[in-house]
Amino acid sequence: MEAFDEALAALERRLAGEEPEEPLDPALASAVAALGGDGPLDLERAVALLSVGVRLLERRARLLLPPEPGTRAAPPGEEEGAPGSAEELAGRLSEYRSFREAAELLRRYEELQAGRFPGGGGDAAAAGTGLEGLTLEDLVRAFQRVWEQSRPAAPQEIPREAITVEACMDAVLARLQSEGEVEFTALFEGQTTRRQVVVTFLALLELVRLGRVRVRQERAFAAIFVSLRRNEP
Amino acid sequence: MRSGLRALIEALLFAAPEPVPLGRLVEVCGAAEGEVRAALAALAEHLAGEEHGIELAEVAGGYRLFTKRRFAPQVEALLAEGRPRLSPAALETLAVIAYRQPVTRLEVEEVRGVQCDHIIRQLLERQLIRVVGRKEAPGRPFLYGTTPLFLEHFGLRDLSELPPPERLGGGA
Amino acid sequence: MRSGLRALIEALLFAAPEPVPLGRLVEVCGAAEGEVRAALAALAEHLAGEEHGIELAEVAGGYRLFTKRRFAPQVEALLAEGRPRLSPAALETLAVIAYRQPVTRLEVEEVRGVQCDHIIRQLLERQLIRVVGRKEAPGRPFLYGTTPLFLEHFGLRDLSELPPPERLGGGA
Repeated sequence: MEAFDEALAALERRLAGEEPEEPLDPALASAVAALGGDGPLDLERAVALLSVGVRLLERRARLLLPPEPGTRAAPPGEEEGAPGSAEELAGRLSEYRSFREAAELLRRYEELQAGRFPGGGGDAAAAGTGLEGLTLEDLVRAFQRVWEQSRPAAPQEIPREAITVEACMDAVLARLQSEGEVEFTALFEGQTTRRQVVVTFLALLELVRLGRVRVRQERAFAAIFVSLRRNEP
Repeated sequence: MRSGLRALIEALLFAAPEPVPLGRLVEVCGAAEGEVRAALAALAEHLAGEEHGIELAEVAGGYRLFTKRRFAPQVEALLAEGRPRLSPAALETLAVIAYRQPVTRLEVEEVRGVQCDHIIRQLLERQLIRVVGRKEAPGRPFLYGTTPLFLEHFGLRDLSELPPPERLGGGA
Repeated sequence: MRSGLRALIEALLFAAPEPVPLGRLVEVCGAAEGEVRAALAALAEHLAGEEHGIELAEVAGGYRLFTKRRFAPQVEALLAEGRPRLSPAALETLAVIAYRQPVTRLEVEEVRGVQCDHIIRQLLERQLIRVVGRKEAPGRPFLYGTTPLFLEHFGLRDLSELPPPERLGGGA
């Protein structure tokens, strides 16, 4: 849990403005990963993380809104302005959108090109194998390397448990719809595996990010309540 | 339609990494065997013309396109030009195929954790691996194994001479 | 001789595992550049006919034969595999690298707002990007750029075929 506490402290420093704003996802992801470590899930720590995570996400969301009339977005390429300022973030966001468009375009090119297949390798025996200088020992070592790498990777594969973040998001929304405001910990009742808990937690984070739910907490470490966010008319 | 079928067969034989049996062509083209035979004959005749550099041949296992023999010197000159050594990624892929054969592309990718289509194509081109069959699974994917050239390079008489996998920390 | 040259070029492109640059064709064929160009044009025109299933394309700074797009379904059925497509995240990362090259991992992450080390490793393995140098900055981080295979994957002749960078704010 030491790793988790460190990750949480880092997030809190960031929230307090003691550390420059950086891409949020890796920091949150490492905290969530540390939370999902060995041993039983610590619900109190989960609450603390949700609390910090929600506030960071809300602030990030505000910064990503288009600038209000009268304010000026930083011209592209201009790196001035405090790091993490709204102007810089707006510039970054528009830059990011351009690359999203470029990626879409590449997708179209890829589609076109994927319909054409190169030759399956004619009679290319003439050309040397590329194995020159490589020994049997190199081959064995290569297998050892890839085999060892493949093992730690295995547990990262999604277990065959029929539970996904999407499904869990739907379940949480349905429950909030029928019950109104629900206490955060109540959303985890009856969940028996760590995976269920982590997935529920991720579903909540995602719902907050999408602006679908509202999270209310009177003060730090007090009970957290979750409710549906009504669309403002 | 006849010339459409001939074109289709040309495309299929061009893309295939191994000879394609007649039955498989009939299946994929969705045409009658007689039609496929006729289209194959037409394709063979057309490619035999002076203006083409490739030809259709029936070899063990089916039909395949080859470059014409008279161009062998130039083809060899083109291909022989400093083919780079296998990259670490390619060597890893080769090692997985060697120890796990017969194995599908997907199975190799599961072990390596990354896509391997390009590397597998490279290994096929270098004749270090070959298609040894098809897996009886949806899509009937190719099964890959190593070639005699692979054994020859490492001085192995046969695959049993590969160092046993149990010596490879944790067993395969 | 003219039809002989066309046939030779067809044989060479058929056997080559990657696009062949014009200069290399000129070298191997031992013909004048003008002759090779004319033969390439004749070959392209001939293959474009209905009765052929393959076509000549100029990609990644060279010439290569491909199956025609309209036969993609049957070719995929025969090979039991489509050509794998990149994930949205990989495409985005690739777009940033293509427009900003040479670029460091950190610079890519600044644009995307998420860690990219895993994706960059994947793109390196697929040989869509490569290390083109090191930045003269603390830690001397690697600089990445795209490869010829990148161009081929997207059917581009060269990087100038990407849409103009002025639309991508921040000046590439």
